[in-house]
Amino acid sequence: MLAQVIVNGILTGFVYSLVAVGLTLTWGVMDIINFAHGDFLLWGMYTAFGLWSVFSVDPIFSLPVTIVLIFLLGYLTYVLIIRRVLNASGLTALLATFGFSMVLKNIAQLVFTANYKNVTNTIFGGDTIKLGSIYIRHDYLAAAIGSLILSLLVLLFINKTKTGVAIKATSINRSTAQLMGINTDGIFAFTFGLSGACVGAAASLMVPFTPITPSSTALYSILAFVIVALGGFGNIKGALLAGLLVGVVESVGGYLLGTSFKYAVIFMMYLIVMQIRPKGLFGW
Amino acid sequence: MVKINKLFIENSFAFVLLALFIIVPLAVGENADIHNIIIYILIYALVGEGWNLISGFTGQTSFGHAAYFGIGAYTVAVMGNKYDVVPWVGMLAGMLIAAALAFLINYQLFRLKGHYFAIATLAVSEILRTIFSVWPYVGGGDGIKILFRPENKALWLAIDVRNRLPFLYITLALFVAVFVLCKMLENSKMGYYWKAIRESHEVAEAIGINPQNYKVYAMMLSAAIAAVGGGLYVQFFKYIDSYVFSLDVSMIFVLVTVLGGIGNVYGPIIGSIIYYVLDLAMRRLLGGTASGLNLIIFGILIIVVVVYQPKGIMGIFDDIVNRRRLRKLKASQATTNASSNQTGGDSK
Amino acid sequence: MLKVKNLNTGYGNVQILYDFSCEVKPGEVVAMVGSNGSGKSTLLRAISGIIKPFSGEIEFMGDRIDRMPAHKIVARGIAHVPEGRQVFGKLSVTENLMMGAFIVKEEEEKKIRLQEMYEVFPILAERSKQAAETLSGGEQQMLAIARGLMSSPKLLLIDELSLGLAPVLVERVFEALNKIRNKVTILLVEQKVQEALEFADRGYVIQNGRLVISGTGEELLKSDIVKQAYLGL
Amino acid sequence: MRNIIEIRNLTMKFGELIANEDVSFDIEHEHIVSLIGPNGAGKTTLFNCVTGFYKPCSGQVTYYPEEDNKIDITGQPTHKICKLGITRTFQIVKTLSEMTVEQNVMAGAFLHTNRTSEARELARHILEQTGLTQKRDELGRNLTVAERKRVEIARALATNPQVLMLDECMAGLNQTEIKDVMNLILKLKDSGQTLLIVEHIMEAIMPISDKVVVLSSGKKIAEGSPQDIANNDDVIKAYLGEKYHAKSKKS
Repeated sequence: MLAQVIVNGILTGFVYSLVAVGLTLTWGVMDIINFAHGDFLLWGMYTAFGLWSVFSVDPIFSLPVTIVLIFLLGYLTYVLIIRRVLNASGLTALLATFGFSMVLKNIAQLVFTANYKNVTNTIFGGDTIKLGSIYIRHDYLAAAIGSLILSLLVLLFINKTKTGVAIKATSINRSTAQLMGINTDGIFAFTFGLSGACVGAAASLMVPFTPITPSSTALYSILAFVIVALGGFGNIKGALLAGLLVGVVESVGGYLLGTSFKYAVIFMMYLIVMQIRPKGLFGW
Repeated sequence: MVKINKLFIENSFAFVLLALFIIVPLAVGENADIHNIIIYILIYALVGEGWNLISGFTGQTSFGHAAYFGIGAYTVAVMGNKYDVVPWVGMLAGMLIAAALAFLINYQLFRLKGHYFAIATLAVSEILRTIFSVWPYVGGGDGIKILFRPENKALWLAIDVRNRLPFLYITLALFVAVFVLCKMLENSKMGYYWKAIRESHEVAEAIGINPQNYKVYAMMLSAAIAAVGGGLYVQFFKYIDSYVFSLDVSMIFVLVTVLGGIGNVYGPIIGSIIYYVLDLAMRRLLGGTASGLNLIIFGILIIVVVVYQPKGIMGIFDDIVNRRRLRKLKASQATTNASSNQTGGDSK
Repeated sequence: MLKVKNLNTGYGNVQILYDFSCEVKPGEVVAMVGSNGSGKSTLLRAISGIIKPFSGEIEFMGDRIDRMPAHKIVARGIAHVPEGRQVFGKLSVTENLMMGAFIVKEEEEKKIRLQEMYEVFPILAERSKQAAETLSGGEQQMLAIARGLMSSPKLLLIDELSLGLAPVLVERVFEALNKIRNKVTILLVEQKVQEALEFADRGYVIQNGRLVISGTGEELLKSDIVKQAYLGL
Repeated sequence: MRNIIEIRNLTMKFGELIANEDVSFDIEHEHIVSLIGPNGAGKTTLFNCVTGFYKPCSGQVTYYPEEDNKIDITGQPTHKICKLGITRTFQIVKTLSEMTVEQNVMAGAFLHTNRTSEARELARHILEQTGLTQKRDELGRNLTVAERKRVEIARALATNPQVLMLDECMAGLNQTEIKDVMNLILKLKDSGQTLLIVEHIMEAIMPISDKVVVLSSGKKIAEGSPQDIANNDDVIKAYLGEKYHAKSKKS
């Protein structure tokens, strides 16, 4: 039974990782706390739901659409809002994203109402694989594998491509990056878009097994905050591993102490870990 | 006499505000809606002042002040309901418990810096939320409804629902007390030390400040103030559940303070006024229906305010004062040598 | 090559430079000397587009550049080695250099330049895989210069070459600069007046944001203003 | 003449990197002792060890606030060391940027008083002494580098230290400004202050120091009067360079 619980935790953990990788890009790299991150996820999920309910597109095929759309949402968030508060204190930007979060959430409520929406009968839905005594649902597995691949792609992108290294350089020293001929404004806009793309992808991967309502994604925001801090701000590898850890701790904690405690266990773990490593598990 | 005059002139802004808060509730007559709004403004401004001590003056951002707000609220509710304790005493107890909790938790947590600390404060309030949502003693998931017992005058202000004025003025008095305390602290050794820590940890240590201790002092005071706000809130709202520990609640204190001007004693009250007046205006204009259209516009307004005034509303005043000072400086340099320009206090 | 005409600029509403004009001709080494806070660095920041002029013109190779964003100015052939070195600490030496060549499109071209830099600054080749923050102050300064050269600039701006370096390292950095002076035009901002003017072809002296005197390095070293104010003679 | 600080066999490592190795020297009461050496020689690390920012791996720092009062300050927290009478400035100036010059200095002045008015009085006195009165109401972030360095010194002075430790307080200043700081340092010495100075600018250091200690690669390679140091072959090779040596001989 415990093995089953751990496997479940790992599978959710990979999805958490992807959401957190998106957040660590904007928070760690740009030092902007994006309170609308969870609402990006929400809109990704509603997009997938809309495509499924109107055009019967399976979420796995709407993945590219949500990636592109939420990339654009992130990009626009930067261009319309973040750019204008970039030089003010960090809390100012936070306030702006908080306002934007209100806007996104309430538009969603206006359009989709507060009722729970479910995407059913998906390609991977329902079926399970049996490995010994462990059952693995196809849709969970697909979400986990998809998330892992995408997280690794982002990691590779940041470390190996010219634009990726430019993102790192810009995060270290913006004005010097400008002197290298890097269009830092464009880099920031792209980073915000990339952050959106991560949650957009996570949204499509999650909808087969996650009911949607305007307030359902706030929790993912909070979990992503914790994961990003746990992994060390701006550390993509850290976010990936910390996401996995949080998934497992949540699952095991819930199993041992009851589901109402599963999040408390995560927060407790954060407090304890940070006493030992005050800059995160994998912080520089 | 001269001294008193100076007190009035230097703080004229505060006195104008105070006069407004005394007169407006009377002027609007028995308009319960406006009275309610004013009470909200004052409660959140009061907690905002507390949040400002630790996050504005001392520079340690807290995303978890709901923890202390909630403790204050639950203490008043539990003591009042179960043991018929007067809210005054309940609030005092709430302050002490909140301060003690702040000490116990934060002495350890202050090893963390910046965002790592902010997330830790969030973690603390989320843990409290879980505990309070399952703890039968505090009502568990059902929360606590403040009981009406007219024969028991213990819950003094919960009695008359129609007349909010006495409660409003008590809230105002408590806010003024907190405001004056914060203003005095700002100009004391404590305030200077807090700001030094905010600006540079290393400098603070190098000039003989123990940052750990002073941060804990700020947090304890801040927590106690938040608890007072919670105590007032629960008497006013008459119901409390574990939602009070959520990030949404913590964020209101952050919002009103940053909106008004962080690190400025006027920030929380100005921000709170703007926040609730906008909120009220939106609801009046668009109706409080479930559509949430008012919240959409409200969100846009927050963005607009922040984008155009990133230093908060008080930033506008600062700009005006600075510009006037510069002009004065230039003028005095033009006429005489700058030597005569030695007046002017350090009121900032 | 570079013409600055009646430049007024500063930060926010604080004006730093007043009505400043100067000129750099192709192939020259020009030194801007003056005390700290006199506006030398501000001039460089205005040229490279980090700050915008209040008024005045900056012309490079015949085109106005004073309203261009910084990254476009780099593409026109101006590289700026900022004050305090400002290497990307967490990136490796190679990555730092590659960032210097950010505007270069061809990968082959970049690799050739990288090799060139390693030849001019052998110490950087030794440390190519190390994170820049682990380099010593002198090595970081070399890296900053090499990074500036990676874009094959027509004009290299260097801010406070010797700041915070031990005397023996200042010598070494000047030696390194000597190796490249034939390849690129240099505008140098420096506090060490003696060394800078000995090294440069021409110099300008700035005081309180205003041009005081200009001339060849030798002339300036002999001038009374420079002797009194900066050399302490 | 008595010693006010004795550093004995101080060693500081960061992982593999040895920043200070077995360094010993004394700081004499009411003297100016200068610490020089190439970048990365471990000067700032040594500063940090003496002022408690780092806890040295081994060795001892002893402080004699009075003739027969001996305190072991090795690894004590910085704020405690400051209260005992040893204050430092920072190589990279750390002006409290959202506070005015006067508030910067007052923050230091509160060490020995709890009253705002007394702290202000003391701060104004020190502002006068350091020539900052004109800039009193300016915010820290609006100051030039030279002014920041001055505020740095004034703030440290406000804690009324017995020993003042200055970390590159002249880097980035012009000749005139350096002369001002040199005069200020000499004035402080005359008023009974003991100073430990880290600096690169030989022209400034040599004339005012009573003793010079040279570090290289974490080790002490020489100690002596400025004249001795200027002619010491090891020091020339590791730090000053032939050119400086030749130049200083000429003049």
